[in-house]
Amino acid sequence: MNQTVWKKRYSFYLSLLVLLVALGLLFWLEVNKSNYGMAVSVIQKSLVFSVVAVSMNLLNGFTGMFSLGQAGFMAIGAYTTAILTIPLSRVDGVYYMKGVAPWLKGVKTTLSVLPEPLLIVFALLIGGMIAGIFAFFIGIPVLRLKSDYLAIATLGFSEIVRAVISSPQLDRVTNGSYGLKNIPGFGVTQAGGVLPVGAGSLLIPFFFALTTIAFIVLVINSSYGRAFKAIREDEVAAEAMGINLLKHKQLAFVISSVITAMAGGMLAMYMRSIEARAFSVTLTYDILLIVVIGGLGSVSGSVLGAFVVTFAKDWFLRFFDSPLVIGGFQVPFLRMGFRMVVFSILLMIVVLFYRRGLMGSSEFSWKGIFRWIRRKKEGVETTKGEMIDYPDPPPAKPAPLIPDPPGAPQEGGRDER
Amino acid sequence: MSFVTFIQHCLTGVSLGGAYALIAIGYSMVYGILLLINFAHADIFMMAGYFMIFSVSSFPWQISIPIVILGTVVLGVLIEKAAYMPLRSAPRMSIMISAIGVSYLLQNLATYLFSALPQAYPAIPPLKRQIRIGEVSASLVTFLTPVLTIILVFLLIFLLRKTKIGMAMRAVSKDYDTSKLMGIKINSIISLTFVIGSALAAVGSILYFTDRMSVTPFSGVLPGLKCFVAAVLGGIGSVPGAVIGGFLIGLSETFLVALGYSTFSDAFTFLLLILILLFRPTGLMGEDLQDKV
Amino acid sequence: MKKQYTLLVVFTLIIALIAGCAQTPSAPTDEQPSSDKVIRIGVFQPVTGENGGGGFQEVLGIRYAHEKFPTIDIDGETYAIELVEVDNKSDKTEAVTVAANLVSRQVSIVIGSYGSGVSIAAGPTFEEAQIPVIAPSATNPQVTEGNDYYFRVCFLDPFQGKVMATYAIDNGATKAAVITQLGDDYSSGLGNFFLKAFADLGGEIVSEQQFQTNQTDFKAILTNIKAADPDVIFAPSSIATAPLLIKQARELGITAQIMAGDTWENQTIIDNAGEDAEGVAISTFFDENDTSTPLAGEFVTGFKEFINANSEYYNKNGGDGVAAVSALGYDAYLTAYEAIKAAQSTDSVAIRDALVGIELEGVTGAIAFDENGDAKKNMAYIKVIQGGQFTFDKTVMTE
Amino acid sequence: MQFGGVVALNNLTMRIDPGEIVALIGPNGAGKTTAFNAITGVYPPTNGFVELEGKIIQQGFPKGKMKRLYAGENAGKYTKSLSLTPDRITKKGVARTFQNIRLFKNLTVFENVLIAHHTNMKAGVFQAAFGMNRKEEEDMRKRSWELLEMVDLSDVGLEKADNLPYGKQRHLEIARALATKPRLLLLDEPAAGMNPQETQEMGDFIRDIRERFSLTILIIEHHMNLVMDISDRIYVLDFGRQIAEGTPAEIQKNPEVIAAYLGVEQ
Repeated sequence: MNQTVWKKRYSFYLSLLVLLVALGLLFWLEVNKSNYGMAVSVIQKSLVFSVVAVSMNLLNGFTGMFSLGQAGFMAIGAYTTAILTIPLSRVDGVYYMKGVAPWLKGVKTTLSVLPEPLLIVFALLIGGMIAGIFAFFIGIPVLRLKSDYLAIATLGFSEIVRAVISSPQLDRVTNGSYGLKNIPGFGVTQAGGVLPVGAGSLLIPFFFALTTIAFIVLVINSSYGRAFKAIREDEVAAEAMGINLLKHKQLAFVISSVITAMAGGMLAMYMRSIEARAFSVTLTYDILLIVVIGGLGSVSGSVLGAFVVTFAKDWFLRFFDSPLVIGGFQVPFLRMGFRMVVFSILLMIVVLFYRRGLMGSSEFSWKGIFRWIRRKKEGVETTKGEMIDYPDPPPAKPAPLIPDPPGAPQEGGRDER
Repeated sequence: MSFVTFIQHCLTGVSLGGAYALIAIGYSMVYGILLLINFAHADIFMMAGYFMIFSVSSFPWQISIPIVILGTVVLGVLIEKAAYMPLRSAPRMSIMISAIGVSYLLQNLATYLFSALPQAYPAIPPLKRQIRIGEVSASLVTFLTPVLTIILVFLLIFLLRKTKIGMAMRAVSKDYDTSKLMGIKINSIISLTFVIGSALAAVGSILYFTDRMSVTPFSGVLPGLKCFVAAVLGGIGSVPGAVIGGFLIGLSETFLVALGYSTFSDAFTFLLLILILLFRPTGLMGEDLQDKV
Repeated sequence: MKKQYTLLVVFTLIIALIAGCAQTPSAPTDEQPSSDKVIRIGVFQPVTGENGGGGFQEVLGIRYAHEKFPTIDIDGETYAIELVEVDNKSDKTEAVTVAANLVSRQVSIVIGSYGSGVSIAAGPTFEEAQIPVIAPSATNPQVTEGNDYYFRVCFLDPFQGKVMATYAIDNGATKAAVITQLGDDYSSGLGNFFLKAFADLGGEIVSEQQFQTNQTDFKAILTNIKAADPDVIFAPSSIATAPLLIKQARELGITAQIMAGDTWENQTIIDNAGEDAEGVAISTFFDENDTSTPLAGEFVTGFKEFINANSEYYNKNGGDGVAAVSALGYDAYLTAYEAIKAAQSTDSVAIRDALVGIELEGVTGAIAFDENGDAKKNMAYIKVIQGGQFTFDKTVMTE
Repeated sequence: MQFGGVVALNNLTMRIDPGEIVALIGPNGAGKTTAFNAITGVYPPTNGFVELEGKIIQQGFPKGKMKRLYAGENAGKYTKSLSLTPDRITKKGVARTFQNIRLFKNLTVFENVLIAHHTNMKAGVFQAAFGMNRKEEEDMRKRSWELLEMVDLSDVGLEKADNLPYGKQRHLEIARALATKPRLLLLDEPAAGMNPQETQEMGDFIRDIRERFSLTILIIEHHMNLVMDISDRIYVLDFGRQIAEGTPAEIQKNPEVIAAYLGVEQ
């Protein structure tokens, strides 16, 4: 008992320490980002993707629903954010072809009283809300059906969104085919402020990501989270336990979509200029790749996956795509597109042989790490990390000091055929 | 729109529908048996396109066609053995992810091997022959596609209804586990399903691409999605359903474009899907199956 | 068992990462900052992806220029000019990352990119880093609009649209149809400008059609166009879609002349579309047979030698023809060169200020920038495909 | 109760009084489980109704094809069909277990039970997420542990449900059902695949919980001696038809039953 408590406090301090270190690192990177532009932009991207991955995991990993609508919801978020945050002075330049719809201009003028940071947060929230509403209405017909219908329907939905956004009929709102630019980035954009232009370009997305992911984690650890898992494990039994399937699936779907949309808004801020084409099915697949490699049903896995995959894809493994000669020897295969081949093969390996991904369905926790290390010393096999912290047993009975990790799912398990 | 234009559109729509139907059957059959959306099917179809390009470069088209069909079938079965068979006992979701993985792999592989730029699809002389009926003009393939589709479908239905194998296949799709108990060799049946599906996809791709003259690594994606919708629309697991669905989608799409709503031609397809799911989840010709509690 | 796989996957990743770190420097485009006697010019181009072909032709122009002017004198000291080439893969998301990459490698000025989309995407990154960029062939107004650090040495889409409209009218066309690609700013933009110009010049737009990205079947829209029976079809679109459009149009028995913008000046279109491509007209920035200025003639001969000297260049260029974008690439480099000379410094801001007032004679005509940073150009070349060749037809001037 | 052409359950009329243990027996495929599904709303009845404490909870009337099949027989007797989804039924105090154990395999034993409390939770998702219902949550956890105590599973409370031995899994399933605070408990072959001694224990267990939670129990079981031992009354099904009803003693004597059932078994 006391040991558990002690461990808890212990890991709390550790996490705090790590957080501070991370912050310090980010701050340092930001101060001299002129030399580390690459690192900065890759980290930003990873942060955005980790949010999307986690929210996708909430559906696919925790509730056992297979949704492929991410790209669509991201598009909604991205466009809402972009439209609302493009500085009023730049608007006419952006809508250079058809001009901006007067009502929209009106809305923007009224909004322009808000200071930019507030405006951005507001825009993100609105984007999330719209996505949420859409999710709710799609959910009604689709969630009654088998999970794979959900997959194809959401996939369809994201295609529809793309088509609608780039349709000439919406030229004066979404600027149709011409895309949107001059979207404020993460950093402080008004020059002449106290801070230099571009300050916070890392810390701001970091906090966005932190809050959104924290929210999802809280939901997962709450009673509702347990209900989601129950549905994942066995719908019939869950229903027999009095869990209203439709309501809870709906809930998970909406939450996930809202967060995804907000991440989409962040992506828009990262890209600074967006077009409908960027939100194609491939985007969804890239995120799926992250989730699967990270481990279905593990939040920390998704975050880890987001960073590993993005770093590898956008930075370290770049050389895969350019012919490379070492000492007169032409390395074979290295040629445009090889990188993606490697990644898809990696995906297949994970799916076929190593279905648990990096983290399986277990979560990172100091306790886990320590046990892992200790076991390593003792040479005992064990899983990395362990389940979310244990429920405290009743004071009556002494709790087992360090219970075995109940995390790891065995083959099969999830939803029955 | 003038009568001629109307006819021209009908022609386009029907031939497009024919190609769709052939692909849709593949989805429908696989889903019927494995309850799996074979996302890779669209890319098998795409690969068939590339096979044609390469075989024609070294053989005359008469020989190439069988080669292409063979190659596609091999690819299809290979995928089944490599990516789906190991996951038989696994949860549905992993199989579906595996399917997506394969499609992702095939696309990237194609991009890597053949570059993202479109490759010109070889013109098969007799198929490309221009035919003019009054104002209406189109190449032979446009007329041929629907006809060929119908013929193939009838052959397939015959196979399913009249032969022992066909019976086995229908048994498996009705009740997987029981038919296993009945001593049906599940795996060979499944492989056979993939053989048929892929072969049809190959034929479909020849017709489709001859009409469109170029292949890119992504030219499978949209047709694929639409064909799955067609399969659902017709009632997943039912061959005639898939065909009807295929033609419906092909026609509706063409006419939407014709009426100037090209923006929404794709969107419409999926709207259709959601509507079906809402009002008749079992599709036009499918019957619903409840899983045992 | 599982354990092994864990190790396997983690291992592969780690190896990959290490390899990445280790290899990146030795990758061709990746020299680390070394001596201070070097000034870096970033080359921000798509060498792969949708616009890979054109992008590479542009790079060729730049490389040739670099070969001709490899060093520069800044207050007495001779600096070696070093090209830092990155590939934006004709992809917007990618573009942002590689732009950041260029910034972090301390280039003084950047040349790029082929394709307006990527240029627009990367614009803010460069602007924030206060590094000037010269776009050789990005014709979309948005590229330089509201960005003090983006310049361009080519004409703009509104101009190009007007040019093609004028050309059509001059050839006696009265009815035009326009096909544009949804979700593609270049295609839709140019299409619209043509639309306006053609109408202003008294022509009639009989049909407007759009198609989806990745769409390969244009029968339906072409059927509509056939019904409208136009004299010309203006179909600005990517190199990928061009041959399909052309062939399917002819298959439906459409005889109207097909016209497009600068992107279509690419051999692959002719290769794919075969004799159907005959008679297709395009507007472009430069023509190798127009040796009116000695500079141009000199460039053409020199460039041809440069191409023929290297088989890879020769193949990727599709022969030793001189693509307009190559000429523009050359001009862009020249402009950058002059600007550095004028600024007498490696400081990007100083160079930017020098660019504003720069004036020079390029192979594609005189170059001077207006307040937007766009080159003031008033002439375009029209080429028509004849006998499987892009052959010079005429030049068109407009105000 | 009817699936397509198959009539799975026909003319079953049962009445269960508070506090009773009633058994439902019959050869395989007699429609016992179907009866459970009809009661809990997994498949709403095609024709007929289920009444709980005077309130109708399931009610189907023939429509479409069925109407013809049921011509005459209380056709159009009901104006509308009513079928509560399983979760609603559970909320109304009817809990069940499953023939093929359906535990939440990858969750801990404790969580399995804890989930059952979710349905009576007041807090909305936000309150729950931000721990504004700490009191409620604590309470749920406490009660869950207490329940595990009672069915002495608390020592394996943090085990993964899937790792429990078969017998314990059966117990856990019942415990999980109990956690929903039912008044009527439906047990589907609780002793399936158990040896005589385990079966004995299961019998005691069932009696025990009946007392402690003052339950009414409807049980499907093949172990005759268990059935005869614990049940107050027995209904016998054969091919979806109800062929007998009565006390264990009566049933054992009933020739029809012996013919249809026991005869077959022994």
